[in-house]
Amino acid sequence: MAEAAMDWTVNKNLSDAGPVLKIEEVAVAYKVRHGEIVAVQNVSFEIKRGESYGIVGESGCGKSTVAWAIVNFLGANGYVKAGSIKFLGQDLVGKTGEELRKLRGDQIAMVYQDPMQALNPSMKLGDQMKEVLTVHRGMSDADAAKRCIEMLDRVYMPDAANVMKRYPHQISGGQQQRVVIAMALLNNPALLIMDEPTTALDVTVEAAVLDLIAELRRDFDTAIMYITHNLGVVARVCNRVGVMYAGEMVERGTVEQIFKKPQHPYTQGLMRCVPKLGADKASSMLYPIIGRVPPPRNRPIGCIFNPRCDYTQDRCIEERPQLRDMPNGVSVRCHFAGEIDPAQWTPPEELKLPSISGGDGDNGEAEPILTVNGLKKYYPVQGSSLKDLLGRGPKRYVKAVEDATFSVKKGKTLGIVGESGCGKSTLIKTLIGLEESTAGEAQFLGFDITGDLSTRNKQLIQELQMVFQNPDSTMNPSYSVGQQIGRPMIRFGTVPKNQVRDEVIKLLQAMRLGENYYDRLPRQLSGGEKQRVGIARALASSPNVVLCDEPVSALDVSVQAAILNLLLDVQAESGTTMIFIAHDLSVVRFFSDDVAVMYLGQIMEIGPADAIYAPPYHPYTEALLSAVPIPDPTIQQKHIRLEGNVPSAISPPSGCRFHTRCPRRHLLPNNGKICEEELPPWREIGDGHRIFCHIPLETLRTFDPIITQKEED
Amino acid sequence: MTVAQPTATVSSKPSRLKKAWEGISIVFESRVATVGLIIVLFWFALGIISLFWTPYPPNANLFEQNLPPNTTNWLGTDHLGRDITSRLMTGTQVVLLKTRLPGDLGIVIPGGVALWGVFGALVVGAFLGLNAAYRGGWWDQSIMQVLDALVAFPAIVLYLVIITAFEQGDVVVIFAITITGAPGVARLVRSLALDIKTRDYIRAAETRGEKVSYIMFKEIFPNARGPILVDAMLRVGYAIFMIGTLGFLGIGLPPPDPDWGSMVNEARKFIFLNPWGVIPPAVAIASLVVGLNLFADGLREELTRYQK
Amino acid sequence: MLVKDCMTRHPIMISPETPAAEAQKIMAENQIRHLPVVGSGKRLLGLITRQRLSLKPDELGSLNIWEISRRLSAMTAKKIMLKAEHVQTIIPDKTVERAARIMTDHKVGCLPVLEDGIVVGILTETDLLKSFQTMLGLPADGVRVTVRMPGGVGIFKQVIVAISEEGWPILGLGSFPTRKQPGYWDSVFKIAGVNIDEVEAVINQVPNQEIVDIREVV
Amino acid sequence: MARFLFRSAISAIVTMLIVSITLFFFLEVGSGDVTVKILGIESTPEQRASYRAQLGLNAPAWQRYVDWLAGNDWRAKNQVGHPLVSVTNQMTGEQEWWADVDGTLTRWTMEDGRILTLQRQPDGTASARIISVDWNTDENGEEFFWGVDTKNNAVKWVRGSGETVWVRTKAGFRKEGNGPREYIPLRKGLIRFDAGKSLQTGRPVAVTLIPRVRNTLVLAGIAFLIVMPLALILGIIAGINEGKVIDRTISIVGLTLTATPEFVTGIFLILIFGIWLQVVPAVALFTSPNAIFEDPSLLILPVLTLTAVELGYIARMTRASMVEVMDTAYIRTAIIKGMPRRRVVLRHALRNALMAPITIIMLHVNWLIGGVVVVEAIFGYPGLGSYIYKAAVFGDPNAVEAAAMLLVIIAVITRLLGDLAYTFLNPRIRYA
Repeated sequence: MAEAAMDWTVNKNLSDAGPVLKIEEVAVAYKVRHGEIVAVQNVSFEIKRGESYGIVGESGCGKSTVAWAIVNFLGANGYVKAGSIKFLGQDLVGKTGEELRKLRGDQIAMVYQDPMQALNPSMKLGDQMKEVLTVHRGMSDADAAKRCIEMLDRVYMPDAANVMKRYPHQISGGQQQRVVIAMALLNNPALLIMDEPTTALDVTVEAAVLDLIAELRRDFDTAIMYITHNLGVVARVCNRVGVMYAGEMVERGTVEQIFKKPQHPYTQGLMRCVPKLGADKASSMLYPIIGRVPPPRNRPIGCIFNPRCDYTQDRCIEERPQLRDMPNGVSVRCHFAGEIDPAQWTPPEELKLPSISGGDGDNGEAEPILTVNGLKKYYPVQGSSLKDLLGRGPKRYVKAVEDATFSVKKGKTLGIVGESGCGKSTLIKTLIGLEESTAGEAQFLGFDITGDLSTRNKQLIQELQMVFQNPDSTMNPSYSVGQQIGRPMIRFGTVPKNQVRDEVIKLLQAMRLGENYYDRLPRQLSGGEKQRVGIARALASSPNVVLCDEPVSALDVSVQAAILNLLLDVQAESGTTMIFIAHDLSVVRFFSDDVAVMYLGQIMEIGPADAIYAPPYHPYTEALLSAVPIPDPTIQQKHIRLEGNVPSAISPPSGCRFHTRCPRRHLLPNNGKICEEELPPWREIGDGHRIFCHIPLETLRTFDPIITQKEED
Repeated sequence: MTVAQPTATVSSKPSRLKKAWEGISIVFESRVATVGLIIVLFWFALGIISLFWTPYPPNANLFEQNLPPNTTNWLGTDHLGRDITSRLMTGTQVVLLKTRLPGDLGIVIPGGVALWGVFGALVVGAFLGLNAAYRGGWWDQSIMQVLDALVAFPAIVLYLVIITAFEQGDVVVIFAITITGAPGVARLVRSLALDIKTRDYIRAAETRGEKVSYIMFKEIFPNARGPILVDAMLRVGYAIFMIGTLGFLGIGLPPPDPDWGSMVNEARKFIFLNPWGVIPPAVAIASLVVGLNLFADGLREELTRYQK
Repeated sequence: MLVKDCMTRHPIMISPETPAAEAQKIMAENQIRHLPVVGSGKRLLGLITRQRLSLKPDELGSLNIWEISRRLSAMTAKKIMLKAEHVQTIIPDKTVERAARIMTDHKVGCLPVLEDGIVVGILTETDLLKSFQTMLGLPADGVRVTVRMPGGVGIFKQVIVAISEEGWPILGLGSFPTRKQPGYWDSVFKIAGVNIDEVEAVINQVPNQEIVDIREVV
Repeated sequence: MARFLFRSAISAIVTMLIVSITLFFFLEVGSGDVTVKILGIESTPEQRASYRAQLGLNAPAWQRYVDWLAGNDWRAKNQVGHPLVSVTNQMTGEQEWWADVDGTLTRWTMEDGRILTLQRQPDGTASARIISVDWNTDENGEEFFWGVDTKNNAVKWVRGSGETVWVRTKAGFRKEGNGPREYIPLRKGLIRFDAGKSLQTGRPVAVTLIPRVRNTLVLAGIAFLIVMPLALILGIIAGINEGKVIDRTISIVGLTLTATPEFVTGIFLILIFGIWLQVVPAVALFTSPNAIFEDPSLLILPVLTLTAVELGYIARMTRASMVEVMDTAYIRTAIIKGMPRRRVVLRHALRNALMAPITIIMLHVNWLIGGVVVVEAIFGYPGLGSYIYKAAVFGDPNAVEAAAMLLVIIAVITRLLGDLAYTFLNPRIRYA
């Protein structure tokens, strides 16, 4: 919901006072043992009062470094090498420690990524908030407390007075972020720097927090510098945006201009590799950016993007482009910015792209390879009272998975989507055998897989392998790439000993990794490369089914597209069936044939991918779809926000588990009484599409679609 | 945040030498580790020299008793008139260089009492720690309970009891060091293994149906080697500390071979006559232990920075 | 229109220790004429204006150049600022007219906006002029018509009704007693998205009024 | 909280059991013939054999362990046939065992082949009366009688064959006839607070142990009170200005102190203060049991030696914990909130930084007590340390076990205190 324009566009906004923050040609360098590394060079931009300026870029592009440079918190060996940082007309670079200290928390405030860590675990929330007022304004404790409670109400924190007395670990991640934001705004700062504030939060919680930020900006007229790698969030929250790559600002302009017509090849590349929810499956093809981000030590002399650019010419290689202002006010750091037209872009040849099967074409006759019926997984919980200890206390369980029923067809991909704590990882752990299922049946290739690994024979284990989420911990740091990929072959004996090396090299090439990767150690690989080795290791024993536990959510957007295409290639070539877990609906849309949506252990909706993204859909799916930030400011997205927190799985709500937060309950007689009492029936819509809800099918069909194109004015 | 480390230059098969040099170079990165290494190497060198040459035969009482340091005996003589310098040099042998097996065969194996003792502690401790961490549940409870019992009890007393139980000898001291050292190592290995156990590559190994022993020793243990090595260094220091104390209490390594602890003990009685007699062995023990500690601390700092 | 709707929030402020020379540089660079001096927590301590910066000759003991430059360099904002108790201030909820009145009565160029002693914004002449323009709908182009009518007879209502029946949005409205003809009122309407003749046609349907002036404003 | 105390209690008991069994095993395996040490080299083999029988050392090891732990009066009861009662003798204050023969406390003694019955009079003396005693016969026809002798043993006399017995007296050995064949030295066992007799002194362990424990607790207590606050403060100062000169000095000094063995520090302290500066008595003479209260200067050197080792370790650990806390995210938030450095350190960093050292400090109390053994040996300080040292060297099971149990109790209590302090400091656990 971009800036709601007055019904009559004001074409001449009145001249405003100077910008709150003005950064000119700033360069930041870190002293290293021998010499120094220039992390960020000649970055300049301006933020006016009440304006939200987005700084976008992949990891390692220096966007956080700029933020830390402003508050001069660059650690022991970092320093602002050149340029000026003017805040409210005064240059911060020369400021003494004491002067800066007075500004921090009073006129400049900061919120950063991980709310869990940002609050002192051994101090009451109230005390941490009051501090800002008592220290800066010398306010009395009572007034400060009153002011804090007012601010907590302002950020829609339920039961604010009580929260003041509690400790950080007693409230949820979303609430912690609200406390941090409230604390930052207590002194009505002129500038609020936010470094990835919602990345660690779930989609629905993130949407609520983003709304809050937009609202507060308007009320307090605070200038916001919003740092993120997620283009969707920028489109939703920011007016202007600066795209950074490898320590330099490559493109700068208003959000509409940048998204409608990106001029710098890197920005164009970014736009192409970000999954867009709006588009249907065929048109939402993802094109990765080939190559890797150059390390700070050896950056190319000419344009830093030239090794990965599709339009590189000799001028790009020799001469460093300056940030040029284009006619429409956008400024770009590229010699040929004007002449490049993103529309006629054709993918370079070495980017072998998977052919998107028609999706629901041959869906019918592929017989299911893995079927699950009423699968349950409960974890016993040890009570803390003395009686529990002696075993006589009441038996309490975390009901992680509640009768999951679905089947995966051969050669197809099932996407499982849900927020944290919905039981999707537990389900995968039960299928692969790391955990034993409590009840229900699960069939794989005709064998029963309800028991854990010890109950399965070697052949069955070989047919079911897994790809993991975190690239850092997916590989054993003490063994080389070749050894780790070869291990499954030796273990299952699928390849005679002497041919293992060649077989591994063949796999590496299939993963588009050269033969020289064979002897490399994990610490010498980038995130994307480690994930490719993880996939190669899973495919080493040529399994029938590969379970992917959020394989791309820890990767940069450009690398994400490459891994997804790789997985599709593998599926096309060897027909491996895949179960793909993700919390990001747009990625799942592009990748899977069927999608299951889970909430607190229960499958709410399951069906072919296209059916899920259009009505009729389950109210929870609708809420998820409306919360996903979409990287296209021109579309109109329905605004549905879920109240309250996810209930605990130890004592889940009775009947339909979503009834405590369901926005569509009022459609049912006396406000969804039935939802609380009975488990909802499965509503069959055909072609495998089922919805687990009391609301009759006809009403579900009347919901209007989430995404509509904003009418061009 | 996502991951994008810079790749080192493309190295062909890292040769054994290159890997070794990479290891050594870590040490020279930090001043503290280098100083520590120098002290340790100094004593090692002294020990090796003493195998072939000492100013005078260590056990021969050729001189006047309780002489302060003078030109002939650089560090003076002890209460029986033996040359302290040579006794000091041979003192390192028994701690760092050689162990005498029991029985009158007089077989000598390389590696000092302290080193074998700590090695024993490592083997026992690692085995217990790994099993306690990976198997968890009942195993973890029982092992940790036994270890807590041993740790709850002052180590020196355990030493006393073990050593008085069996008659004096190198192997007994080694056994004592192992028993008192094992709980500490087990606790360290357990905490490391508990952290490594949560990593995805262990899940990957489990999904391959690898045997428990393979996972423990092939997947978990190699990643715990760094901190274990550093801790072992500290334990050698502590073992020397312990041997000295036992020697001082008169129940350490059997005579006649000179052992620093007993030298301090004997010299103590004559402290009024010749205060200089006490200082050399005392300084020797202290400096060797400090050297090992410095080396270990420097190594630990480098390892953590290296991994970051 | 209240003070908080048109004040400049987060004004440029300096600390008492800032040297006077730097204060002057800041005012020049950012083209501002008023610079609040605040202590920790944005508590108002004083105000620096252009004429506070001009040196009064009698303050200089002697005229030799070194003496002057030494004195000047020692001069900090604290010394030259108008102390807080002498500074006219206002709170955010007051009306714009009230602010204008204070400024004209005391002949001051700006009013720091305080909330229990804490600076939350500043209201300068330019801000007032801006609020005046927006009240009269200046920012958008359209037709500006001045209609003279006798007071108190309901003509005004008829004109409003006539315009709104056409569905034209009224962007700005201001009325004031006609100087020359007591008892008569002049009302200025700003209507967007129409041309002059349409407006003339509609307003002339209303009896007993007279269009004094009508023009296209861009 | 209840669950927490319950678990600590169980672990304490289990720990004590394990430690006692380990110690018993080692003492048992190694001590060889302890009677040689008691009676001296010149004693003859039969003297030693008879004395060993009197001490009940011939019983199998596990039985002696059970006796030590739970006492053997309940076992001796079904041999003697009457309930056994332990009574305090007014004159000697010592515990005496009597058999309760339907109401009257009786003992027996053998004189030239005949059993005399001694009955306890109300004033505590024993009057001898001849009462016929019913002998029972065992399978190979010998007649025997189980009774309680005058030396607190349950004994088995065999009719007609008075065994020759060596009785140990102040003067030396006296050979006597009429000795019983089997001895069970009666005791209540540790569970009922009877730690048995020390082989060295022959007197009950508890009597000699109590004053020594007091001495050690005073020594360790003072050392603890000095070291802990000092080490914490040094650690924090070093942690705050990490990398600066003061941090380097504290770390190096801490390292050297920890790495130097107690006895080396002790010797150096004696050298410096005792001999060269003559400030403190170099050799401590402990005349009366409560010498340390009369002349506190005796304590100075031992306390200093004890604190030296501890100081370095705790300071370095506090420093590491402080350094780690100083670059966490919530400290960064505090700084960015514009809090002055003093407030950031005191209000935010300190509490979290102290969490880790507190538990380790409590674990270190028994390290401190371990150190006491050496320090007491150096300074000849009459504490628990030197007691257990001499007992271990001598191989006196009762003494060692009793002292060990005390040490374990102290260790478990301090660990419990450490855990309590940790839960108090860390709200995450308090409001789990």
